[in-house]
Amino acid sequence: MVSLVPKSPCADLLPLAIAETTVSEVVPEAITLVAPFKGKKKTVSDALKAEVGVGFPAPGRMTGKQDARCIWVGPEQALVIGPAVSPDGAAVTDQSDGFAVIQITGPMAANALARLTPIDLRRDHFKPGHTARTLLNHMTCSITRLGAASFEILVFRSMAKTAVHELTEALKLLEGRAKLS
Amino acid sequence: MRYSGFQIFKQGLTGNSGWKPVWRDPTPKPEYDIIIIGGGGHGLATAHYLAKEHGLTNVAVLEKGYLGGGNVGRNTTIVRANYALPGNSEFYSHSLKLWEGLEGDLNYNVMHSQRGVINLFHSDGQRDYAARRGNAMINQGDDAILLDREGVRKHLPYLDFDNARFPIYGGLFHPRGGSARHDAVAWGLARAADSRGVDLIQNCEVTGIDIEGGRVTGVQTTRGAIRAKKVGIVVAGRSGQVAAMAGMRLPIESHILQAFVTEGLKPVIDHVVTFGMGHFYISQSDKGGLVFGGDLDFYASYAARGNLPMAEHVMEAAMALMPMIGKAQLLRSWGGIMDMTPDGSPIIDRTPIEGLYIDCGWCYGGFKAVPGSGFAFAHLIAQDRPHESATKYRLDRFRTGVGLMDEEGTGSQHNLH
Amino acid sequence: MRLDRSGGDVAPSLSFTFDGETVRARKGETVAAALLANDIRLVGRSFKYHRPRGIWSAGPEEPNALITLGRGAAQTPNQRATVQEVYEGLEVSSQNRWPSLKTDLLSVNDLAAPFLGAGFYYKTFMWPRAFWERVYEPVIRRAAGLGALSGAPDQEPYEKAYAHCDLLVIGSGPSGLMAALVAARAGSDVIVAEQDHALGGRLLAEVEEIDGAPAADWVAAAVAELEAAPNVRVMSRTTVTGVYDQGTYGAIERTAMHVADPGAAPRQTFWRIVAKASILASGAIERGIAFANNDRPGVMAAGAVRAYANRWGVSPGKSVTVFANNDDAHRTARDLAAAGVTVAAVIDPRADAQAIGDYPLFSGAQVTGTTGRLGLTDITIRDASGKDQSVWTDCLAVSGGWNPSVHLTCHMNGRPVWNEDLAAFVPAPDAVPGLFPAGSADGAQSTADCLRTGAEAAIAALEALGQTTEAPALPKAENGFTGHTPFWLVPGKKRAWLDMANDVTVKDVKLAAQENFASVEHMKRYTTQGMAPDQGKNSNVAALAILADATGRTIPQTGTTTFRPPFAPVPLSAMGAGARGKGFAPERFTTSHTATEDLGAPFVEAGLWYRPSYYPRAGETTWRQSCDREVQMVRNAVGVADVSTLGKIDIQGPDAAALLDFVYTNMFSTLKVGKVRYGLMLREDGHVMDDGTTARLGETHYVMTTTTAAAGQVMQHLDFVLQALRPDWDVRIASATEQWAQFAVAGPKARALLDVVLDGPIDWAAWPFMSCGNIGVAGVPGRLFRISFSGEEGFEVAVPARYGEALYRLLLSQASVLGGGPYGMEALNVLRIEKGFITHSEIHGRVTAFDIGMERMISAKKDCIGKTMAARPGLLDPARERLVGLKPTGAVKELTAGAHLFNMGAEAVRLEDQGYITSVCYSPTLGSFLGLGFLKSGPDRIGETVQMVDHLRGVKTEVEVCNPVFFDPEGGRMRG
Amino acid sequence: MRITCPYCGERDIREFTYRGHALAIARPAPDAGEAAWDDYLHLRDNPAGATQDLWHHGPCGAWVIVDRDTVTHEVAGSKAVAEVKR
Repeated sequence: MVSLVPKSPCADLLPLAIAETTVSEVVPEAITLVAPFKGKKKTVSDALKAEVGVGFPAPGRMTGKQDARCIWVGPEQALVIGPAVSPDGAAVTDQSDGFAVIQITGPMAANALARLTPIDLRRDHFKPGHTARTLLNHMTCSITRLGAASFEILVFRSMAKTAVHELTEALKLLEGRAKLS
Repeated sequence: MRYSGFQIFKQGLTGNSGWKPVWRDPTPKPEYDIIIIGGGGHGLATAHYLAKEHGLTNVAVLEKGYLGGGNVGRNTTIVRANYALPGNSEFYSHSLKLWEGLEGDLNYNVMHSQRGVINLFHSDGQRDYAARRGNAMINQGDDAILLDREGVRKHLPYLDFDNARFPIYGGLFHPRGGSARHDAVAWGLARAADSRGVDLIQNCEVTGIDIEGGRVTGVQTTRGAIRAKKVGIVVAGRSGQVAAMAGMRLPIESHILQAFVTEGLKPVIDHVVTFGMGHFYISQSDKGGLVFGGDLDFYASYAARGNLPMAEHVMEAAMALMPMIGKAQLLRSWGGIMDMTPDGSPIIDRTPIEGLYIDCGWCYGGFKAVPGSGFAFAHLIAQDRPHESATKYRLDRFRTGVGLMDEEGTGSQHNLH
Repeated sequence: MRLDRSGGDVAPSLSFTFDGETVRARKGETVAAALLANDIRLVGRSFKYHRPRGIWSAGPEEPNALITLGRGAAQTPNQRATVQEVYEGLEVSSQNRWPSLKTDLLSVNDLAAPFLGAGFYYKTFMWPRAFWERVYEPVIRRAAGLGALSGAPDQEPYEKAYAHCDLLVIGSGPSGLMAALVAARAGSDVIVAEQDHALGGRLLAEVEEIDGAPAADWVAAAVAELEAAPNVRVMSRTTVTGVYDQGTYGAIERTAMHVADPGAAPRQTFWRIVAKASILASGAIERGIAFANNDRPGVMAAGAVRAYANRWGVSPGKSVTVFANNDDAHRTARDLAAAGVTVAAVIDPRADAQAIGDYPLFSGAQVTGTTGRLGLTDITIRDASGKDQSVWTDCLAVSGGWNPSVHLTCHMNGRPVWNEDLAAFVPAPDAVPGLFPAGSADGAQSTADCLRTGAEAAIAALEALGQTTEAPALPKAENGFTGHTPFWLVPGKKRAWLDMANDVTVKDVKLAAQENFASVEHMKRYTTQGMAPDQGKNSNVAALAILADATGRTIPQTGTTTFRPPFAPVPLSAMGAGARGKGFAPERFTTSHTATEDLGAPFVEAGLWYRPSYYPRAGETTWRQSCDREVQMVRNAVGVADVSTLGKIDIQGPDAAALLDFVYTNMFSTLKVGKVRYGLMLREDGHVMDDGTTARLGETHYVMTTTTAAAGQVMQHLDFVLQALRPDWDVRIASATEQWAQFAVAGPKARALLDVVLDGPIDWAAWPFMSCGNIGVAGVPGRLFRISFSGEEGFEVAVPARYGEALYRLLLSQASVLGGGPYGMEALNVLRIEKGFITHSEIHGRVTAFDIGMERMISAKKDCIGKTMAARPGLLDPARERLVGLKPTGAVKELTAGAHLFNMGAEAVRLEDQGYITSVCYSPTLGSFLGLGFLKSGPDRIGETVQMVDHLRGVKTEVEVCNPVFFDPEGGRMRG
Repeated sequence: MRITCPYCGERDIREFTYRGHALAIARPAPDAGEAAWDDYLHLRDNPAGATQDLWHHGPCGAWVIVDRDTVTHEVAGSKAVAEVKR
């Protein structure tokens, strides 16, 4: 019996570090898209709390922590990142392999993202726990602020290489800029 | 006054004091045989051909601003006849023939330059469609050459052939295509129409269309009421408003198209080049500016100015296709108001109101159509039947589904053409 | 020449070259300052007449001193010498001259000027017709243009970035600094954008005191405060170039244009700044006066002369004269005299003008002419009594007053308003929502006014943002030098320049009026005034005044042309940063990409995806050989293809079936669980949008497959239907395209291959054609669909994408044992044409279900998107071009896609056109070329012979019209 | 231009795609007749001034009705289509 060897979306691409800023891949246990059916949001939120301890988030928000978190990704849609979930009352779609999950952390993280995303990343506008569906240059993505200088970016798996390229280029230019006298 | 090199020499020796006004500033008469609403390229061309082809000179062109102030004065000046579908094919072919005689016809140098248009393609599928289109052009009696990658390289060695995101497979070359000086077209037509007796009335905005018993009788304007036996509406992006004066709703949504020009540069681009994957087209003007554009801004607007994302997209397409122009500097950008139809093709037709005619829906292809549209619209107004080059530009085709001309194949959403 | 100033001036420490000659310069200087310091006045040649030109201004509005930087691929044309900072080793070249700047052959144009007036080219070059493209135009093109591109790709780094703030302050002169200070102290989030490398604006160029100390001290303190404030971001070398809707601003930062070795830093950065409010403190631009030969090197803007003297310690001349209609310009004489420069004369047309220092003043006088071939040597002064006298001078400082920099207020169609007192246009109120003009941009005349209006604008802006701020104590500052009388031109017969950049003279504007190009837009377009690199910043108002005079109207009656973005030129490489090469669009890779690369397969672009074209094997020299082999491999053994790029949409919910019935023409509510059905999707206008198979995985769970090209469009369409048309339905949709790696396994040995790979044993009887279900794939939970796009017994096997590469490699290794292997897009295309299966080559957006013979798939039992409009009479005309199969029967056995069809014996012209070919292939299975195409009344003409003509490729043949399903029309192979 | 997505807040228009006039949400009945369908798909008031149009916020998937002025580009407000149609 043969067995299939898994490969993560950024396996050949990450981690990397430029200008004291690191870009790394996170491979969660599972990513599950949870979309409550009509009138079932509360039920689903309760079920999620029971299953993994995080409630269904409000638009633009993340609930939970690193090991089990739930990020809003669209009207009536959230991704549970962590253990697999299957709450009743929701359309549940396994997306564990659908996204590249990239974290960027360090002094240039916010500046690098400000090269690529049109959203307002200022600290008091986009706080830890805030999340946004937006663009990473020409790609749709999800960006979540994890900490003062740490962000998590989700892009479609097939675009992992482009996403890493964009982040790398942004960081290199920032590094070059920092070296100007 | 006839223009020529000799005239320039003569006037130059006498202090250039002998040059005459290019057009009069007539006071509107109480009545005309024909009123053309709109003094843009198409309106002026209609007036010119009414006078020249049909001997109708008791004609007024009413322009709310200045002559040639609409899209004829803000476009990327491309002239071509390279359409795939019947209806468009014969129309643009006829228009190009008129272009080829326009300078002699008008005694005005509109700088029509047949420098060749090359439409690039980037996949086998695009090549096949380019071939279908090119064959349609030859079926129509126009010219087309299918270039492979090396053929394109010979003409356009400066394109990115090595590392392009969408590699160049080849191009459809239309040698008779080219460009012209846009303002000169309007001025030359205006001068010619004026010289035959047409009244060109500027700063005269039409505020109402008079209809009695289902028949048009004249117009209300900011300079008073003017009676007319026939009225033609040729107002491009403003078609919706003017048609509404006659109680009509049109299959048109007005959108913004931006265009761009760089500072003057020594010659680098000889042809008109279009980049299918990037919705980008470029040529270099005789003054040296690179003139280029892209897609619509995509939302309904009358603002005649664009937004940044599309401008950036156009610059990105430029850098992707021909990175050698990176150090050129954008000098000016502007926006025109495009009268978009559900199939991307125009309308030259009668309306349900007797004596009222409409010429609209040129989307962003109106410049090259200027003489053809004027010729066909003049014919329609004068003879009350369509010219053979424009029989398919029917107002009711969307309702009936007969003879749709959706060159892009994007369907009945106005902004997608 | 350099002035010998006490204080901080350092000796020139670096050198650069100008047309190959070494020039010594100080760090921080502009090229213009350094050239003037070295007594170089001749910098370029004019656009049309190739007149010698020097430096007019000290800022980005410079019309004359355009230079080229660098060489080779780094060659950068049309840079302003008045903006570019010097650095060690900088190479500067002059432009638009041949063979040299001093001896330019095309300066012969200047002699022919009487024949080259405004618009002369519209009146000639018409005969003989063919000469335009061949003779006249090439000559004109070569003569036109300014600098030259190198022709090499621009490979230097550039970037684009976003910034957000509460208040954007545009400009950092006294009003900008004051506004920024007020907002910063109020705790507002502020960005200050300044085009110069140093903040301070005119305060850097004037000798003034603020609060009893040199203005520069106040500037330094203000800058220090702003730079220290955590809520302020100072962006120097950054010019705001455009104003867009809802507080969006474009800006260009010359990030690393001032350093010799920029390394990896972006040369320039294009910013998109989003601000809740902004202060327009962009200052004013000095205007000239039109008089005979006022364009010579050495004739300069008076304020610029002060800037060179006061800021850089450079005098543009040894003997300076001033010609001005205002008090402000008298400061030029005062400052230069104080610096020890000879001031030969101040000529002021105002009879009551007063001197403010020790210099010879000619009040009520005018400058009527200049001399000096390559640079100014003398001017002629006509004094109040009408007597002419010549004065030796190498620098004439000219001022006709100041024009507020209203440009940005025009970007949203605002029309500036004529202010008679100022004799200038000022911003229209509320021209841009949220933009508050201040300082001289709003017509303020003195430093004191600038400081006051800057503070007021900031307070107003903050109030608009809901923040109340106390008015600050204003610093005490200069409040004089405001007297002026409008004065546009000195009458005369010789040419007097208005638009130096485009060589437009007073005569040209008058000629335009004479020829009735009386609208200001007509004048501009006819003369080209205002269309040069400075976009009329220096000349618009004067030209307008002259046009108004020539047409007997006032300036407000005459109106203005408008300013449009960008305010300052932006390199395409900055605004298009990141798009070179592969950066133009995201790249999408399948999980099998690496394995496919390992096999040497060339890739083709499919939308944003890359898919393999074919898999060459040893001995194969053409793609056709590989393709033929792959087709036969699928027909005789088994082939494997990655089909993951097709869109997969997960559809769940009680109303999932209703949604599918509504978006597809055919029924899906009747589909049984565990089954797959082909569906046809229309646009609402009745034309085909897409097609694909949809599987029912559970009672309320479907997975829809779209074509690769239409995946995004279909997803958006479903979103639209659910949100906008049927929000009552309880359905949730999700794109699952990326979750699954999916492979087609097709051929007589498909089962044999799957037997090895799937967790078995498999009861194949339970997997009839068009069935689907969950299944273990090498120990991993996967899905199996029995569907076929090849006409063979076929399956698609899907696993979570992390296993995609491993499964692909496994399938290939096991396939090879069975005589099978991978097949690419070319073979896939042949297989589907043999079967008459359509792709977007056929459903190209203009075809209906009727056209492709699928009208019966539009269910009569229900409504669906597109059904009503598909029934329009024009879309059901039997004579429409409809899908047929085509086979060559003539002497030429080839078909070409894009060829047109004609009846036998008909001429190949439009009126005879019967249709066209959309897809062709060589079928190794049937040993013939096959084609799919659209033919008028096609299905009624099966068996007929028509001609195919491809003019472009020179192919002409006879073809037989046949059923589009060429191979196994009964479908027995597929059903197994 | 910036548009407010009812879920995500104010965003750059580069995140949106435009569909056309908001009348697109009022699909006629299948038997509404030729004129009603012609109105729905083709004919437009095309106002120079206040209009309502439909935009799709691609990143989050929401369809949004935007009150907008076609002359000034002023955006007066926006709401989720799903809310309007509820």
